[in-house]
Amino acid sequence: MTDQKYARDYTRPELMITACSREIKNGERVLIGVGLPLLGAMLAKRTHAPDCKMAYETGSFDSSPSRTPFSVVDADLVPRAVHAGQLTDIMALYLQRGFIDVGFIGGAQVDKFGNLNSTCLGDYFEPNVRLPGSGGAHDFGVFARRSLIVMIHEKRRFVEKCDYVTTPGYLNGGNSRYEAGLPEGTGPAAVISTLGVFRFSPDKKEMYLETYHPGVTVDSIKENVNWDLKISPIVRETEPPTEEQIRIIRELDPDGFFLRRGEYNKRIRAQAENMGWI
Amino acid sequence: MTDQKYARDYTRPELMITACSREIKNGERVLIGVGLPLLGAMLAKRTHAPDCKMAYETGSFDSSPSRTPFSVVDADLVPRAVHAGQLTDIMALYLQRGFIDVGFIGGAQVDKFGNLNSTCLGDYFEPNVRLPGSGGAHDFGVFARRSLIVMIHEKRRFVEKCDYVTTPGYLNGGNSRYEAGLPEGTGPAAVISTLGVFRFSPDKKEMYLETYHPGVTVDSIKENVNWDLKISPIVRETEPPTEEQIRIIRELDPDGFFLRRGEYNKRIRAQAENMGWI
Amino acid sequence: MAEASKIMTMKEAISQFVDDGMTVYISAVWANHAAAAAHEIIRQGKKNLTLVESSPGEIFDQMIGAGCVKRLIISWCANEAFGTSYRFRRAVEKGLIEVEDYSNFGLTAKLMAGAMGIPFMPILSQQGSSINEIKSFLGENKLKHIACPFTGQKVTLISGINPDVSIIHCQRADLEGNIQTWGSLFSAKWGTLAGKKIIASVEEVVNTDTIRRNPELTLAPGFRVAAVVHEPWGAHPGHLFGYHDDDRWFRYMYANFVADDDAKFKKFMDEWVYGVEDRAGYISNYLRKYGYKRLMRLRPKPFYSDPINYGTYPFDTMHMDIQEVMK
Amino acid sequence: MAEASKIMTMKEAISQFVDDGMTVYISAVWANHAAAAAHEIIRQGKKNLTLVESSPGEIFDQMIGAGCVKRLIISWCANEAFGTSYRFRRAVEKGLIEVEDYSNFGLTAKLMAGAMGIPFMPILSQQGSSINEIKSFLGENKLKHIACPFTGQKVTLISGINPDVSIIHCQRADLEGNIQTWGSLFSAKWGTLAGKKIIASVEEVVNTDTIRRNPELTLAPGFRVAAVVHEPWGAHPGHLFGYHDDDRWFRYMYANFVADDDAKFKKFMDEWVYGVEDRAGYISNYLRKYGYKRLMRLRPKPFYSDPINYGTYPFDTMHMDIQEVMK
Repeated sequence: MTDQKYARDYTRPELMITACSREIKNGERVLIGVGLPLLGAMLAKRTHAPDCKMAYETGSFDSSPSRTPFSVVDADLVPRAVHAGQLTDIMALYLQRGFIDVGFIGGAQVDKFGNLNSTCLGDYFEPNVRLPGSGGAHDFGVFARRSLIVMIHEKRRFVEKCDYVTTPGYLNGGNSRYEAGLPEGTGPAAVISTLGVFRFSPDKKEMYLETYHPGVTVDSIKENVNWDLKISPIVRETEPPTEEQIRIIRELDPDGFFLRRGEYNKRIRAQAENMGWI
Repeated sequence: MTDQKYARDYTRPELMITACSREIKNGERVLIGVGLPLLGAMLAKRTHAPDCKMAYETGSFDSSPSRTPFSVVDADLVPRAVHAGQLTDIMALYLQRGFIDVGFIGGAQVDKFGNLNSTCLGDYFEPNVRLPGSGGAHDFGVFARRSLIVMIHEKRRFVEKCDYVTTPGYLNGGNSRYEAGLPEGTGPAAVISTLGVFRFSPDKKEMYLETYHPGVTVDSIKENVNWDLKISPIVRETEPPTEEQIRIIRELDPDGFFLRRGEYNKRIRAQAENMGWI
Repeated sequence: MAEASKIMTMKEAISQFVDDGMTVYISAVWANHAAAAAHEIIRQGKKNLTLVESSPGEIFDQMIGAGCVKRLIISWCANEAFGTSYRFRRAVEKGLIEVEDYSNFGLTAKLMAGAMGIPFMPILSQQGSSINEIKSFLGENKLKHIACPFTGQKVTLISGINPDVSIIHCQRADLEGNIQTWGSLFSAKWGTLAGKKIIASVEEVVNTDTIRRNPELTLAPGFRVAAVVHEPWGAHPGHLFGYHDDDRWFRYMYANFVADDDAKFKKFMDEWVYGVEDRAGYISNYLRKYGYKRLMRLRPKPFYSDPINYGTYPFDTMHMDIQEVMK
Repeated sequence: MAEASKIMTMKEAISQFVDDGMTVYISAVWANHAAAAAHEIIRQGKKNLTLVESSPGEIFDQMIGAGCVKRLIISWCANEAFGTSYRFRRAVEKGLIEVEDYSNFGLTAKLMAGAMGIPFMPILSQQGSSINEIKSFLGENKLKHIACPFTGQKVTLISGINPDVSIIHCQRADLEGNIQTWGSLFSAKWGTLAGKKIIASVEEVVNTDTIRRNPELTLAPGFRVAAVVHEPWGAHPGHLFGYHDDDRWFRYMYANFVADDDAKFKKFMDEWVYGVEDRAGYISNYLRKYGYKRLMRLRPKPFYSDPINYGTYPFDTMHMDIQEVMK
């Protein structure tokens, strides 16, 4: 990077994006879902990982959109792509074959072995809350060499046991993921939450705290996890974004569609009401 | 057809082509292999079946070549085709789904239940003669609503039992084809040989003689079949080609590549020797 | 060419080919988004449909809200980056509709099996999850596991599906019903071809010569297609490659200010679905309300592929040689 | 773009990626016909290869005749309409090579399973035939039957295959190894993608912008491709869509006047394979012997596809609205 000076003024989501970005190595193939990880990957591509290639389950690979895609089905992800195919091309020919290095996933609940729930809260047949469902998350989590879990950190979301396992992490820990038939050399590599960055112990595959975000204490994180969270002996503060990273992130999201949604929402509502459309 | 007058001067292969052509109804979808059936289908399209559509296992569908294709992989079968895909498109999306009406196949041996051998003469592991193999023939014979078998008629080719069943016909006759799991409503509809046209009895599914070609006797056909061939009670002469059909066939094969191979071969050899290339 | 034209109105196509209680694939991801068809299904008050699609959004939400839907076979339902599919969410929470959940790969493999004419597709995901363990209305027919008879590894068999009818919006078709589409297809190829019947709405009706100049773009040949509906803007507010962008602003408003409020949802449906005759009426309303400039702003800047040379051979290179020899 | 170029000579590609005893897919149907690669394999005297392809012809015949081959996994082998593959036929009759026979669909399904990363592909053919009952060197790993756990019907499971290397000739590639092809592909897509490694010879090396203007034509992205060989006329005497016709006359001569005669076959191989350095040498010999006009006669008349508009969006249509509101 041309500018290693750390930024002083940044938001928590911006910090998370830089954390996502740093998980991507140059030249890796990255499967992207909706939201922050998309910005993280675009940031990586513009900084330390210019040769990373993004795959989208819609069927487009290594596209170079002329705007920030609002999602994986953005209409600008096909022109200038290296390949425009269909979901089964990406999921079978790339992902199931083991050619995807990194997959980003999220959910409403995560447990200590990195199992994720994005389907329902409460009983599946009588849910308190019905969530969207797997989409591609399950498949990313099964086949990607490293899956990266992005979470809003609330105590109710870091659970002892998920109400529904949409995307398998390390199941019951240890070797249980592979005993269940999931591919060797795959699994969650990190959890990037609004409070810190977590990894999984090599043996028990249990989530532990690696870094806490600036301004967050280890204790406040322990309090927001529904199990006795292990802490890395070398726990430290999450590396802050550089000024360059922040500049790029803000170029990528000029209107705050991703990062200042509340403010953004007010604007659209104002417009809609002005015009008498709602 | 504009001209129903029967031709007086025609060859046996030309007669067979008209017989192939007459098996195709207007609007049907026809899977074509190499050789005479290709001319038969092209003839049908130019006469009574203008809306029949030809599929090729190479992946092209309803093409309109500007020359007579010398085979199913002819380079002129893609320009102006309605669909250019791959083998699995034709074999799975069209054929396995049951959307192909007619499939033409051939072989070195056929038995009385329409089972075909195009793989080997003698034992598979120590063959007296190794033949090319199935190609698409097996699949056509399994899935096409009506498979049409085109044979050079020699006694050694009309056998009691095939040395190797490349393409299943009615297996052991009766219902055995369907009991073996092959799709209902499929199977051989006719055998068009150099001596006559044969069909299969509705119940026992045994081949019987329907028509003998002009100049051929029923007895000579019986003598050239290795089982006690049943004869249709209304056995009659094969309908000869019309003058129009013959005119079109000769337009389709101006040089005799398909229909006057011996003569054709002499020409090429002459050329090659002139030039000292062989 | 001599064949009967497949062209009809959406009203005719839906009333002829979609009946209450049917299983219907509707392309409802944001490219090839069959919105015009979904709205006509709502207007005709179809009931007890089982809808199939990998990752649908608004139009499934609206069909659910309008009471057309009994069951869903999906892997995801949301208005995407814009927000929650509230009608879907509430209907499931209230037990008004049943859901069978797969992953995107699992669901698309299910459609692929149907399209290919095989009773199942083997894949290596769905394992180690509740998707695998919890089965809804498909019961034991959802999926099964076997030990691979060759490798011994655990393989998931996803049961195939052939919807009674599959519906898609694409770029163009001819009168024979040869339909062509381009862009990234998500699950739409397998979903469309899995159908026992296919309804396609298109931006443009072209002649067969146009189809035949790009044979690589053909999604389904005419014999597979029951109806072609000429329905420009049929994907709005989704996008269609080469024709228009997502109407993000429209979708954002729906997701954030309409979908979660019963009264506002009713008002929206009255205005945009029940209140119009057809897609032309829908677009007329859009123009009246938001103006032509806003609609035109959805048009893309051109990005054209290069023409590719297939080559053609008016005569046989070998036969030419022979002619020479014979001279 | 910053990545290392994949371009190398055929000599380098074959010696680096093809070893004795390997299982190799070579595109040997007459489009995408990888003749230049096959001849280099012969020149380098590779041995004990297991070759895989659905319906190969001359080049398999020649590799067999040259003693490179131990086993074949095929559904057909002949010089097509031109005549018998005599080297193949004699070698099998003499017991010099082993064959595992499938149908074209079965063989292609085998490659498709490999390409997709699943251990088998279910199909409904191969049944009721000797293909199903007689198993050669693959033994019980050739195929298996199960009763469908959903429908009860009899299903054939074709074991998947991942060749050590897959080799194809196509129209174009860029330095990164993104390869593109068009026309009808027969088994070449699945055969190529099934490979653990991929070698592609191409008519033209283009820049990545050209690839990116036709993303629908990409057969394999660069990360799947180990080597790109710039080898014009690499498919001769087969054809390549848009570039040249089959050299029917050449193929006819080989099939009818050469292949069946040991002395003539040896003479042919000495002249066209062993006697030349590489494909450029082969074409030089062709020009010397038959002349430029004959070669050029194989070029097609142009038949170009229409360019299609993918559309591009330099800015977000919603954000524009906001800018206006904020003014």
